[in-house]
Amino acid sequence: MAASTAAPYVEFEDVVVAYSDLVSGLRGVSLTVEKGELVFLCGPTGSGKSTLLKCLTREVLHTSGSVRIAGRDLGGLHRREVPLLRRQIGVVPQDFGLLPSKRVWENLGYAMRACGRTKKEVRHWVPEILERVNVLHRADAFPSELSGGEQQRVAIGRALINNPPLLLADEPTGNLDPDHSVEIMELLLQLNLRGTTVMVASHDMPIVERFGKRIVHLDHGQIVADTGADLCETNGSVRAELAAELAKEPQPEPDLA
Amino acid sequence: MAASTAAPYVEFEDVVVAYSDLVSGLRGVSLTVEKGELVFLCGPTGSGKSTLLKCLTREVLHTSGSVRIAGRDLGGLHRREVPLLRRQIGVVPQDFGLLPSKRVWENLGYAMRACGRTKKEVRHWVPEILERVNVLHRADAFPSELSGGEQQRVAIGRALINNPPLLLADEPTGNLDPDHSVEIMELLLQLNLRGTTVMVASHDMPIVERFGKRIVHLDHGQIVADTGADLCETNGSVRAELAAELAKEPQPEPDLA
Amino acid sequence: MLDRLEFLLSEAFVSLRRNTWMTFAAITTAAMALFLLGGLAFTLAGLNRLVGGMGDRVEMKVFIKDSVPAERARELKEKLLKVDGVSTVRFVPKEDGLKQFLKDNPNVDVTGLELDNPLPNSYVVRVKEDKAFNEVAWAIQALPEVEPDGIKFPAEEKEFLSGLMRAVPWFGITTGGIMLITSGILIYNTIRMAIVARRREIRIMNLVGATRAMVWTPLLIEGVVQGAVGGLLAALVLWGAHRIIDRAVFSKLDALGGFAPFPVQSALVWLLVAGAVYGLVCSLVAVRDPSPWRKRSA
Amino acid sequence: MLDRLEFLLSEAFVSLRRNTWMTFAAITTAAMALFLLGGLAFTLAGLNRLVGGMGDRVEMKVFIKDSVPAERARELKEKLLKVDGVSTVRFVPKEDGLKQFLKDNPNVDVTGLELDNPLPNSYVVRVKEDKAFNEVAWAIQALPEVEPDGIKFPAEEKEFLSGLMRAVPWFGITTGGIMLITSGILIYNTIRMAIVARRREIRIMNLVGATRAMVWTPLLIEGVVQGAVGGLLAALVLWGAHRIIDRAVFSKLDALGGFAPFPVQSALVWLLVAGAVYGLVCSLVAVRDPSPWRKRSA
Ligand SMILES: Nc1ncnc2c1ncn2[C@@H]1O[C@H](COP(=O)(O)OP(=O)(O)OP(=O)(O)O)[C@@H](O)[C@H]1O
Ligand SMILES: Nc1ncnc2c1ncn2[C@@H]1O[C@H](COP(=O)(O)OP(=O)(O)OP(=O)(O)O)[C@@H](O)[C@H]1O
Ligand SMILES: [Mg+2]
Ligand SMILES: [Mg+2]
Repeated sequence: MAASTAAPYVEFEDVVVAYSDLVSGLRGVSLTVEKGELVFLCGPTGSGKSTLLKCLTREVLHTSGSVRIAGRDLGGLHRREVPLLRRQIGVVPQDFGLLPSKRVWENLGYAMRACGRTKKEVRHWVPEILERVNVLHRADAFPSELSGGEQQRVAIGRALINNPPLLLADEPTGNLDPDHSVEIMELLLQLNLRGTTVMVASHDMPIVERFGKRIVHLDHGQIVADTGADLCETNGSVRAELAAELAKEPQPEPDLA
Repeated sequence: MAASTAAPYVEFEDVVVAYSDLVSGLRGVSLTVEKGELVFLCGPTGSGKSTLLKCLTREVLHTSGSVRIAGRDLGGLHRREVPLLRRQIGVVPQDFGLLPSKRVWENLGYAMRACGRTKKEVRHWVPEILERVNVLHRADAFPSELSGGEQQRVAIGRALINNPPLLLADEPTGNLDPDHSVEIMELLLQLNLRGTTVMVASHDMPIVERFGKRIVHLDHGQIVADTGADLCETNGSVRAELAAELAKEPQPEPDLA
Repeated sequence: MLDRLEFLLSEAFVSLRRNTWMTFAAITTAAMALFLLGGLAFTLAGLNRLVGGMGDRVEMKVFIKDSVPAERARELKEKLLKVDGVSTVRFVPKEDGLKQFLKDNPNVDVTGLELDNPLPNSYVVRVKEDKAFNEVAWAIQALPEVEPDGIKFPAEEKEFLSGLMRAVPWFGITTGGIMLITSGILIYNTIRMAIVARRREIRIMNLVGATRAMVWTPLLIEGVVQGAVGGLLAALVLWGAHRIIDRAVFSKLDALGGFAPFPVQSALVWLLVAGAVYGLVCSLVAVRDPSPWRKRSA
Repeated sequence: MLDRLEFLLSEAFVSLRRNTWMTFAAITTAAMALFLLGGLAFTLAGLNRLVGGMGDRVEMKVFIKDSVPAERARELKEKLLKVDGVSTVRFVPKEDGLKQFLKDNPNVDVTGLELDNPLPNSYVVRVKEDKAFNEVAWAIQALPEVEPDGIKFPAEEKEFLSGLMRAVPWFGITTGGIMLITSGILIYNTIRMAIVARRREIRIMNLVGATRAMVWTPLLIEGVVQGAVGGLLAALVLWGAHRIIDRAVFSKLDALGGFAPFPVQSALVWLLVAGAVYGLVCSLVAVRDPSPWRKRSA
């Protein structure tokens, strides 16, 4: 797989998230993800997948343990540093998190401007990304005017727009039909092959299994299984295809396995 | 299948929904659903599944054509009659539509009280239904404190609570893991076997096909295929199981096929 | 029925408790509007009282011809009282007039004055209404016993005061109009706030089959409760303001005859009722305008 | 840098345009608060002017001993002017005093008075400040030329007026305090409205990596624009109110010396600036209190 250097890129050490005395999101999770890896998080509802991803964006502050990205401990992060952290991460929230008062293209544009890009860059990249996630024809609509799947694709587009080194997608295909789901998953895989570290929470086992990547199973806030990718490299065809495709494009390809 | 009487229960006649000059949700859909049927709506995102279901609840008013439930034309419905219509329909919206300022049990309780049930009935039925959809342990939480799947199950529970003759579920398993998905789908099937007419919009083809029911395929606001149930009665096991189960319970069973 | 009422009430109170901020904003807004209106009403009432008292104070001096004997001058009282618009009449014999003059001017050399009193007999006449002043003066002037040109009008300062008092109703009307508009805008803003805050919730409530009455009755109850509490608050603030002003201003100013005492009970009752009505009207308008949440669908 | 500024500005203006109602509510609220404050300031200034004019009018009569010859009495002027707090001094020879007396009392029998004038020479002394009245009176009384007990204080009506004017600052302070509290509550409500309206949006903006400055600068700009427009509106309403009151009240009341003319330009400028500052403060407080949207996470 996409090889790591020394320290793991994402590291959870015995992380506990207690929402209240009775309800806990995570109860002691230890997990390491190497740079360039693609990890699926699976598990029944309420098992803590979203909580785990929210720990990485500091939407949720862990109660105990430590969460590290590229060696940086998120527990000690000052409030001012949080935006800088988040610019390094593309997020597809489970509830999409689109700005209701902004049009589709403005939602993407805002995310770009928030990360310091210029207007010119916005004009160039936004239509391209919208095209890629197949919602360019609805660019002028407000989120409330979109179908569920369209909203989801806009959220995915927004996560892609800054080419972040780490991409977190929470249930990115929950509202998509199988064809679009595969399309989106392949998009994620493609990004992964270019060097982005990707973590995907998903219920869509058929698709997840088809990609033959590492799968972390959660249940009741604990990791119950961690199937390595290499164990089930059954369906290599997708990767082969993509690799061929990528070879054609004149883009820089970071350390591919 | 669950036999019909004379007229079809739900009837779409050349229904067009135009959101604006450019965007249309449905472009000429004709569809009939008999009393006691279970119909799956499939199709890529943005194909009009949600729009079709919203026509039945009068969330969306069709631009032309006619929509009828039990012979009653919804186009001519007075605003005051809409609540009465909706009490006859259980709805699981794609975005869950839970009241953010009410706890889980209050969300269900409100729906019951809205339909004229007493406090005693609420006390009796709400825990039972929450148990059935597996979120009783979170009864005191606010929706924002639930995981995606838990919210979805609460929404399903709310739709079930009044034992409506017509149940509309929009992507009821989008945020659920396969096990819970099957569980929920079986719940819907069980209701259907007791006589409820059920329409489910879903992307989850593996599950949909497993039930061997009628599937209506939509694309770009039009019906492109309508696979009858009887053609593919492959997996009858589920129904057989359920029928056996129901036979044990001392509940009234409306016209079962 | 009772069960239903309990449901609607509990809906209202749960919502009041959970939407802490909205409740706070609505109550303070209602209190402010009612405070403005209540304060205005009280001030107007007080000024009217003042004007009443003042108008009576505006008096004229009527000098009697020196040729009229004191006896007959005294009898003139009846005649004067019969003149339309006259309130009270006081006879001032020339001796009393001189005493008053000497008291007013203590440094006047009194030699000879006591023997040869230069002052005439006179009357102090008060009119019922300030406005009738001129007519009364004309009528009295026409009496044969009255010295020609023998009416002394009030001093400049008195004229100023009576002018001020004549202006009070106008001032009240304009100030009141502005305050009414102000509180109207406050009401409108409260309503729009409520609509925006609840748009989504009402959509969902409608979706599960709640009738208009079911969604709105708790809103109306909420509005009434908020308005009533606001009214109570307004009454208390008004009371406080009354005490402050009383201490700061009126205690230093005896001429105004003291501040009207604050009618605690009736203020509480009236402002409470006004608040409840205000709240009801607010929620009714909020509830009647369906556009904000109907635009989205259909 | 310019690109960045343009972004922040366009964010602000797009949001102003889209949140029509919020913009409306904020502007009217700001306008109301500023109208109250502006009106207060203007009224206080006007009253001060009035008090200034009045205070000067409060005068005392100083009677000179009859034994002091007219010549020396005239020279007393210098001495009187040297007394602390004295504003103007006017000599009234006994002859003029009698003339005035006869004019005031046209019905007095003048026989003998002209020959044997009972009135003393006197001075009319005005004080600079109403408050210094008593001290001035004491100082003057101490002069040897002045008749013992020879100071005549203003008449009852004048006393009332001077009392009223002495009360005006108090009245202004209490009324002003109430208005300040009122507009404070309005400001607070506006802020909380803005927070509630934007809670969700700010959470999402933060999620995509927007810094605090990036989220808040447009909010601050919005606040400033709303406040400034509100201030403009307040100035216009104030102008209108001035005209109405001028026509309705002051035209009927010459004694007040006419209403102060409305300073259109400075009112516009000041209220605009005040509005902008108000808006800035509103948005700053809204922006500084993170609790409403931070409670949800962590
Ligand atoms: N803000 C919150 N406050 C309190 N409890 C919460 C909160 N968010 C999540 N929880 C609880 O924490 C547990 C884990 O939630 P989480 O969202 O991580 O689950 P999940 O694995 O993402 O589930 P799903 O697949 O349904 O989205 C759930 O029981 C949920 O009810
Ligand atoms: N309120 C609205 N205003 C304008 N356009 C709308 C609105 N709602 C839906 N649409 C458009 O109508 C089309 C059909 O939407 P619909 O929600 O019915 O799709 P769907 O089949 O439910 O898709 P999904 O599976 O993604 O939920 C889409 O192109 C959508 O953008
Ligand atoms: Mg989740
Ligand atoms: Mg849909």
